[in-house]
Amino acid sequence: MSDHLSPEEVKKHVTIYVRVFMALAALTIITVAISYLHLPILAAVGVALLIASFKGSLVAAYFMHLAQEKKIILYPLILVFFFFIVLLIIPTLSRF
Amino acid sequence: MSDAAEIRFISKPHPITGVTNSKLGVWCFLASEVMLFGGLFSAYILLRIGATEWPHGSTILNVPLATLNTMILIVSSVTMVMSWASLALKNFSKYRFYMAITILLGIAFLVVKSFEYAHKFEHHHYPSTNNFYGIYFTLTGLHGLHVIGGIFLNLYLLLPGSKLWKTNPEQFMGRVEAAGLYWHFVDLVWIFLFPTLYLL
Amino acid sequence: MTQNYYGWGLPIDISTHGAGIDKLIWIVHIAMVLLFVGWLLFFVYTLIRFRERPNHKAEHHGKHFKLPTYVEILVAAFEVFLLLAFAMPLWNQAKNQMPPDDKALHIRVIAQQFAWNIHYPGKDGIFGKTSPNLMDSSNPVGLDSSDAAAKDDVVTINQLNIPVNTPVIVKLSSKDVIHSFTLPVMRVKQDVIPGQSIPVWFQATQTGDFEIACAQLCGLGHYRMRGFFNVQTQEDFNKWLQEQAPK
Amino acid sequence: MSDHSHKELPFWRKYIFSVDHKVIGIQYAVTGLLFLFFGFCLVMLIRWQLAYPGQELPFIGSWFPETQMIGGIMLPEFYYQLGAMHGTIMVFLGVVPLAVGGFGNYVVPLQIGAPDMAFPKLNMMSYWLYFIGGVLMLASFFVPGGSAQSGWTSYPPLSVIAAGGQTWWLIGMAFLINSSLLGSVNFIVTIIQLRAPGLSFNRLPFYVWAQFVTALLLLLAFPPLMAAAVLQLMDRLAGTSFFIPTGLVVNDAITHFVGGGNPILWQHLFWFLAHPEVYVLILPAMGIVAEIIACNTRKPLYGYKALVYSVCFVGFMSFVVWAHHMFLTNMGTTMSTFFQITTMIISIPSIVILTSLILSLWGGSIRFNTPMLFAIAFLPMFAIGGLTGLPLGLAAADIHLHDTYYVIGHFHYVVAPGTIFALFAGVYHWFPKATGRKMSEFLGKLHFFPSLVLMNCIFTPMLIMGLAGALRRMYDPTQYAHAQAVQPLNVFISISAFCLALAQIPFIINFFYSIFWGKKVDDNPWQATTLEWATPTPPPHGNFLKAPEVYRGPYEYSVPGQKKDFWPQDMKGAN
Repeated sequence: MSDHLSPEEVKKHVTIYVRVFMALAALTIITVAISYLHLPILAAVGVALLIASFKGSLVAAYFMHLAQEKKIILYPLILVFFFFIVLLIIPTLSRF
Repeated sequence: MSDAAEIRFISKPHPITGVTNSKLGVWCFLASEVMLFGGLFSAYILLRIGATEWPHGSTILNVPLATLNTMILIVSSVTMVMSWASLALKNFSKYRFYMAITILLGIAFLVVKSFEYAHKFEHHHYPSTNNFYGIYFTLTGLHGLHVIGGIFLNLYLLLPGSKLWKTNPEQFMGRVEAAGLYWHFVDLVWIFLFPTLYLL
Repeated sequence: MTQNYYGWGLPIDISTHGAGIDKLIWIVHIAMVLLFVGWLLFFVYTLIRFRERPNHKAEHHGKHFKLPTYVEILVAAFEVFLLLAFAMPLWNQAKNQMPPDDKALHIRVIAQQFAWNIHYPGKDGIFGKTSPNLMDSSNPVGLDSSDAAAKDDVVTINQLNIPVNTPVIVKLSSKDVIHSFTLPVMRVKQDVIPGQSIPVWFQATQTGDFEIACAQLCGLGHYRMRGFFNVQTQEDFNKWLQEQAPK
Repeated sequence: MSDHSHKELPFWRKYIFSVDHKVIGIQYAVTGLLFLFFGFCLVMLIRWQLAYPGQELPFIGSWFPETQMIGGIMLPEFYYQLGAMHGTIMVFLGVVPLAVGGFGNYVVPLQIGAPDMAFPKLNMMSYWLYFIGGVLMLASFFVPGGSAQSGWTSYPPLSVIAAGGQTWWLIGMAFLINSSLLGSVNFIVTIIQLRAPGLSFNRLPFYVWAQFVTALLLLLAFPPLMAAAVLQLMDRLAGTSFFIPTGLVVNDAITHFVGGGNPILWQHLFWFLAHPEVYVLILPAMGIVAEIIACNTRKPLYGYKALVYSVCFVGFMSFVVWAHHMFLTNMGTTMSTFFQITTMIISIPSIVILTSLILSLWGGSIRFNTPMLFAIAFLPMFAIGGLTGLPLGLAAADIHLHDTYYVIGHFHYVVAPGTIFALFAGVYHWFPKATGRKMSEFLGKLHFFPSLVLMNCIFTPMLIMGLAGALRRMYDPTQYAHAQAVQPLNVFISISAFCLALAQIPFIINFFYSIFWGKKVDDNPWQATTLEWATPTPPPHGNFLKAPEVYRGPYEYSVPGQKKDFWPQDMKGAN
């Protein structure tokens, strides 16, 4: 990512950063607002995690430049994502 | 000495992989961090579905304060990435400005957090009070440690470490980017911690 | 006397379900030994035939072997066979095919550092209420004496008696740490986890005096957490239970 | 970046806080060997107690304080401390640092033609974090209540209510985890980025592949244990109840914990690490063995590609088999079926690796020098270790065998005559590179043959004891009637273990003698092809005089039409 950006490209990036920031701020307010609606627990969890995942992807894709990142970085992350899911499945294991 | 003893790809990316050593290293480190917080989130889920009663975060935690903290971290992420962009534009003084703001925001986050903690302790709510407080203090505490680590890292890059800009700007930019990746990751963790602990 | 039960092989099996487990262990071991011996012969032959010596040169382009692929497929098939024919049905039998509640003798076992508290429901067949708050050395399972169902309950320490040829369901729980309830002759082993109540079932086919062992490190006294496990005739068992009943 | 003025470096920068991967590698290896020796001493105390329970320890019994032995008779407290620390020290402080930290650090950069690791300072930090972790573990023997005594697995609630040493154990583990994190990041980046020109992934020596997969395992499997360690520390120090269920009654008194936690959570997080950890122990060993076999048969490895695919597949699968350690924790049929299937699947690539290694012998011209003897002995020993895993991986057979000596015999076959033999092979093989001198062949054989026999005298009887139902972690193994029948085996095992200790004396003598007076050798004494032999001996700071370039695969031995029977990777044109 860091290799040889022209000033124009950097400026383009900066506009993206500002937009992403606005999106993140808006989403934060939305998720807090929704929490005051006291949705049923499953819906609340779903909505909150959906918004959080979306915010997280924005940060990862634009601030962390994953959207334009090299394959060598993306491949291990896919692996990690898989193992992360395996970890999150643990709590349900004892039920089967 | 011959170039045989030179470690390559410190400042210039590898022609095939397209990344520098530090960038790949930081991503590996972050992968490991994902698994660390994954383990803790897993613990959270297990404790919660196993619990007979689980308090709703918003009833006992201070949501407005945490929302403020979320905003602080998001802004600090923006300033962090701006400091990197300033370097890309070869504007060193702007870099220092944004980096300083990032550090101040990090400290602000910790100050707000400490108010929250103090408030809990005043009401005799400790990690041992129940598992909600236990996991709350553990997760936010560990996250707080990461913030402290990030602040020290950024302080180094703001003050003594910035000398490198004069001798090897490319490598310095790589370092700032690496620190940025870490800082954004800390922000990212908070983005998930905030709804899980405070809103659900 | 114990010499009859235990030797250098598997301990004697007196359970109705244990034969399958033993058969599985034997089949696996015979296959393992066959595979290993065959492998070892080939190994030693190779070492001797291809040792370094004058006028012997290594071949760069080695022979391509087909046999290993077949052996690997065979091993995989054998593993599938073991899973389908033994491991899965046996596990299913242990977990899901509990004897019907009304036919079985129900016993609670409450483990603690370092003893097995055995709780029989008594004549009424109903366990009295228990509570952790009531547990002390004279009332190891925390039996609530105000509960009518508790009046005839029998509690013993380290003494598990069961009638022969009767299915038994044991509900395992622990007061403190993780233990593991082990009846070697019964091919029963189950971790006892605090905060959970875990059922196991078994049925004895012969009488005799055996032992309960703890298989999970549970503290400094782990090695002496030994209980007695007596399988009796139905009459002897009834008599014994009568003697133990609170007067 | 690299420090060109190394000549003027003071002693402490050159040998103690060095950033040179070779010095760090040797530091790791020596520390690891010392810990292996110490861990072996611990187990000999255990073996005395198991063979002669309640009898006075001869000669040295009176040296121990009253908290450990009274009149030379071991206390249960001390026995369980020894047990827990033997496991911890052998796995986390002995084998892994030697295999990954020692050989990995020393050999990997050389084999890929790199001047150093990608992050030399992190490398130094990794060693010193490991060192602090080790010191904490050792120091814990002297805290009130003694060291950790809840087994190397530290299952709660026992470990939460245990004496003070457990806290030291957890903090020590935190240091070790961070050390291996830094190490693994370093390995991954080094292997991906710093390979010499021409050294593509399919020309990589198998050992580097094994280290690469190992580093990935360390990177991703350790953090969940870190999470678990943090939670257990909170339970111990802050009074939380993450692993403590409601209504815990210890010694007839209700505990101060509010409860609501789950002790099984620890087991999941622990084994999520500890199963991949098994492969962390075994993969570098396989790599070492592969290198030595290729070199000493004077022919290429059989099925290099199959080996590489298998090692990657094993690494991946090792993340989804962990719960086969937990069949008896009230697991239902679905989960047990899933984990039995994954366990059976993971056995297949292991068989492929073993088969490829033995078929590599076919058609060779086998030199039976000491490293080769240890390397080929690894094969049958690992085969036994692997085969005995089969009944343990079948849940129904595990009912009888779980937590018996069968388990002990099984995993020791994998790591003791397996991995540790491979590590010895590595020491004998790479010793000339590090010192410029060969170790004595005579003493080496005097070390090898008794060790091979005695290792089997120790671990085969354990399998028999396990079948008879003898349980592990027994301070007094004669308590149970079913274990009394096999007690004579315990005596036999213990005597074999003491003899095994004697059999290591030739190695110790050989090691120190050869450093100073061993036969001097040139840069490539084994006539091997890989890049580590293309450097001066011992390699200087920066390793290569001229940046190497690679023209061919790693094992070009006995190529038809070549003058010599080895064709080094960096040799331009024919030889």
